[in-house]
Amino acid sequence: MIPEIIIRNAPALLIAVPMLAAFVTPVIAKAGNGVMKAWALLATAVTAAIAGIIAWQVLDFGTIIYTFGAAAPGLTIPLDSGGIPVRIIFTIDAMSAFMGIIAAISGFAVCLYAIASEKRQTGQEMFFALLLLLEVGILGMVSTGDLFNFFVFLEINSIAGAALVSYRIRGGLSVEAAMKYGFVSTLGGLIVLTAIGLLYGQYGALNMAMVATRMQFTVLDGIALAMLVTALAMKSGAVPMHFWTPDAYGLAPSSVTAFLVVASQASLYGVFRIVFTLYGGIVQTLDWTTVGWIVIVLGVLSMFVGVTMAIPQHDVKRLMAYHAVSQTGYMLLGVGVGIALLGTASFDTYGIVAMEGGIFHIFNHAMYKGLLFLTAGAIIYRTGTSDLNRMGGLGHSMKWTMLFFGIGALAIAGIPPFNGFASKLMIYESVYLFNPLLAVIAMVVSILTLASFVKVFHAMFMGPKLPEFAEVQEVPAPMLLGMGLLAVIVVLFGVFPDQVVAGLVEPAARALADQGAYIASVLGGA
Amino acid sequence: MIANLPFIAVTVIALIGIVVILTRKNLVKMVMGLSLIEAAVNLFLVSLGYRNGGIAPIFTNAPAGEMVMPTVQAMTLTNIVIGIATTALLLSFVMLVYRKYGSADAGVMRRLKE
Amino acid sequence: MNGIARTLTILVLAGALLYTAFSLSFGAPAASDMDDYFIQHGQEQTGANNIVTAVVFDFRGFDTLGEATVLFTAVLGVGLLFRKFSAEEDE
Amino acid sequence: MMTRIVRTAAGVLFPFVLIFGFYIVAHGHLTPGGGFQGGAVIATGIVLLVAAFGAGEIGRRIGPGALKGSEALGLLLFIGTAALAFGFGGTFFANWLANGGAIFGNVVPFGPNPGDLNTGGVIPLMNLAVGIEVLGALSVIVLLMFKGVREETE
Repeated sequence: MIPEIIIRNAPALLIAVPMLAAFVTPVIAKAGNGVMKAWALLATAVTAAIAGIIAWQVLDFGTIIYTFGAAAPGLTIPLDSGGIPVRIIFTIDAMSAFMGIIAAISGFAVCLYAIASEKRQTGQEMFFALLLLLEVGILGMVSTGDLFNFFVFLEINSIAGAALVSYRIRGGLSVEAAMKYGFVSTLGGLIVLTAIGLLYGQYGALNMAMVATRMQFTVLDGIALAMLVTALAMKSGAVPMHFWTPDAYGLAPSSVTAFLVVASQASLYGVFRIVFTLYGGIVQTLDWTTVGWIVIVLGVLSMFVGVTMAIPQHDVKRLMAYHAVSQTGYMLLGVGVGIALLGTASFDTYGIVAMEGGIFHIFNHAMYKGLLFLTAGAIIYRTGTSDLNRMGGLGHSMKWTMLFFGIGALAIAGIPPFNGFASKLMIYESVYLFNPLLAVIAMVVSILTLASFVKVFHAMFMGPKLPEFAEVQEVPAPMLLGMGLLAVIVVLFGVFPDQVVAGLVEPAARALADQGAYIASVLGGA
Repeated sequence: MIANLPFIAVTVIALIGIVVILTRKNLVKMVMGLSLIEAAVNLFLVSLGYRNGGIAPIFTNAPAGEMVMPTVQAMTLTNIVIGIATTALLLSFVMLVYRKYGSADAGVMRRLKE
Repeated sequence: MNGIARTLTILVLAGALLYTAFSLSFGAPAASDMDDYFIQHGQEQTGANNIVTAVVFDFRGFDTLGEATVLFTAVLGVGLLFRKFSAEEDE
Repeated sequence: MMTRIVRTAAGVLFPFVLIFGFYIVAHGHLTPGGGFQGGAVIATGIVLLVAAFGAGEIGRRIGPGALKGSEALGLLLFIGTAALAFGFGGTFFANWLANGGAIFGNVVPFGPNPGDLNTGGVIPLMNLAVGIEVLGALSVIVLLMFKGVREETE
């Protein structure tokens, strides 16, 4: 059905297709704006299809290995090299495939939405090319098994993200936010590269599996771990390095913000990959409980600071941005509990559930937070304001948007039957067994989130129809379709959480926790 | 001490960059600080691959002798180009901030704080 | 950021960097098997005398594609900033 | 716009800069250099022209369209060369021309040698592609930033 050459080279095509599409987008735009948009949409659709093929292959046949430049994809170790990988290797295990699906779905929905939402802007060909490049960056970061390659894609991600944040100048405000985002990302990138240099200087390898097998955990490795985790946590917007998040999320075009959420989660994936895969083999020397608790404390702080900062906001996108910080805390909490229990007997009983909850929450957050940002963008598109105090009564004219916002708001607050409930329930249950206090904090934060979103819902949609918004209509169909796609996923994943967890999330969590399998898939059965 | 001079130079350059970023308010100077850190990282990478008495890993008319490590040089090359790209983008941001606010001082970037 | 936190940050970073500078040995890399492979086999496999180029374009060619993409991204970003705006655009 | 002396000197120097740049690109697999370095040299030549004649004049003469086109062309050549390996049963970025005996396909024995231009497989092609891309990209960035400065002072 699918040609063999595509299946064989799917990991390369996953990057090459959006990249190639981005390269020719400015050229294609000469044939007309509509052609260019169709082209961008087609590119994201094909990328999503390839991500789907990869996920299906990974879940059916195990980790996919792709060696760039070798005679065959599986030829990771040249015969004459004495057992070391020398080329760049993509190692797509269940976790990578999982992140790839998030990026692909979100990319497609955002592209669909942006077709209508950006139609009043100039420079659209550059906008869509950058959107595709941001997708390239995310997909590359989550697929690669090579440290330096990871850095290169991190930079693509950062630069494309920073450029997109400044898309609408807004009298300089967006440029200011983009400046902050770009500066922080570049600094983070340099810190990551220094850490990679430290690892390379000691072990002479860049492949993650190879470095993991050689890892001695010297003091320098500790410094490298601290640098990597700091820089990537900074880019993922966790407290205390969250200061750029509200600015960048709040001032980017809404379509971009929905995708920046995924870009931040790719950095979060980087944290997990580095802690589990790169440093996972040194259980004896590294105190995992301490590392786990550091992650947990960061998570709880993110949850709490995010939600308390969100409540007084009156700009709808800044408010949602602070909630994004808060939700990142849930992922850190879930996975942090998993890290703290790694290697103990409890890991297999509830540690893994906590990790699954955290990882499932990554997916859910990308979907419902993307949906919320898109609905906020829809309202700003029609009303021209993002100030909650000036909105009201929009429920009369924007029924679909109201519905989608309601779905997203209930999902973020963890109300059944939406997907946020499914993952939060897993986190509550397992974290309660680990430490009841943490579970209580998590629930309190959820209630505060609900309160905050009830307020927003009321401010935006309820009340009498305001005279200044008498002309307001529903947004164009592509925007509704983009939001609808995400809303359907939010509902479906909330209704059938068990199937999703068993099919996608559990393999991802197991793959992340099983460092031995990762190394064996690259280096052979060593 | 003296044997590790290149790494000490890396430390000094990186620290100058960090101090510039933390203490200066002018955005152009902050970007310059970032460029200094980047230069330090590049020097760090190249120094990692040096072998005593090594020659450049290029065989064209090469004298016999041990060669230094090529991977770090390739990484440095990549990072230099990435550095050009990020610096160009950040300086463009600074130009736009200057145009809109009439100043390139980080102090004017307070409009976002509420 | 106030003065004390700033000084503290600089001191911690200086300590970490100095420790790194003194614990790595210059001129004698700890592990170099991958680079030795490139030097030994690079010519035979890629036909290029310049091993750095062989690494850049063959062994790690994918990085170079990423790097070229970064440059392209920056050009798009700069172009986006200095584009001509239309009047009815929501800035 | 600089004085006549500078303009004449820039005009005389430019072809040499161009030739030197392409030399670096073409010999990337034999001597220090390659696509990025050579492309940067050529872009420097264009910056020299900009310094002598002013960005407006050069922008009109060369045109950002041509430079952006060269950038896109370079990238397409690069990714296309890499993707052609699929057709030869290799993976993305496999060197499908090396040691083939045809174009750039001469076999190189291990060890120092005087260098043969007809080696390297796809590496010279990729060097050329990257050279075209980098000269376009860097020139476009410089021209765009000059344009931004001009708008600012107006």
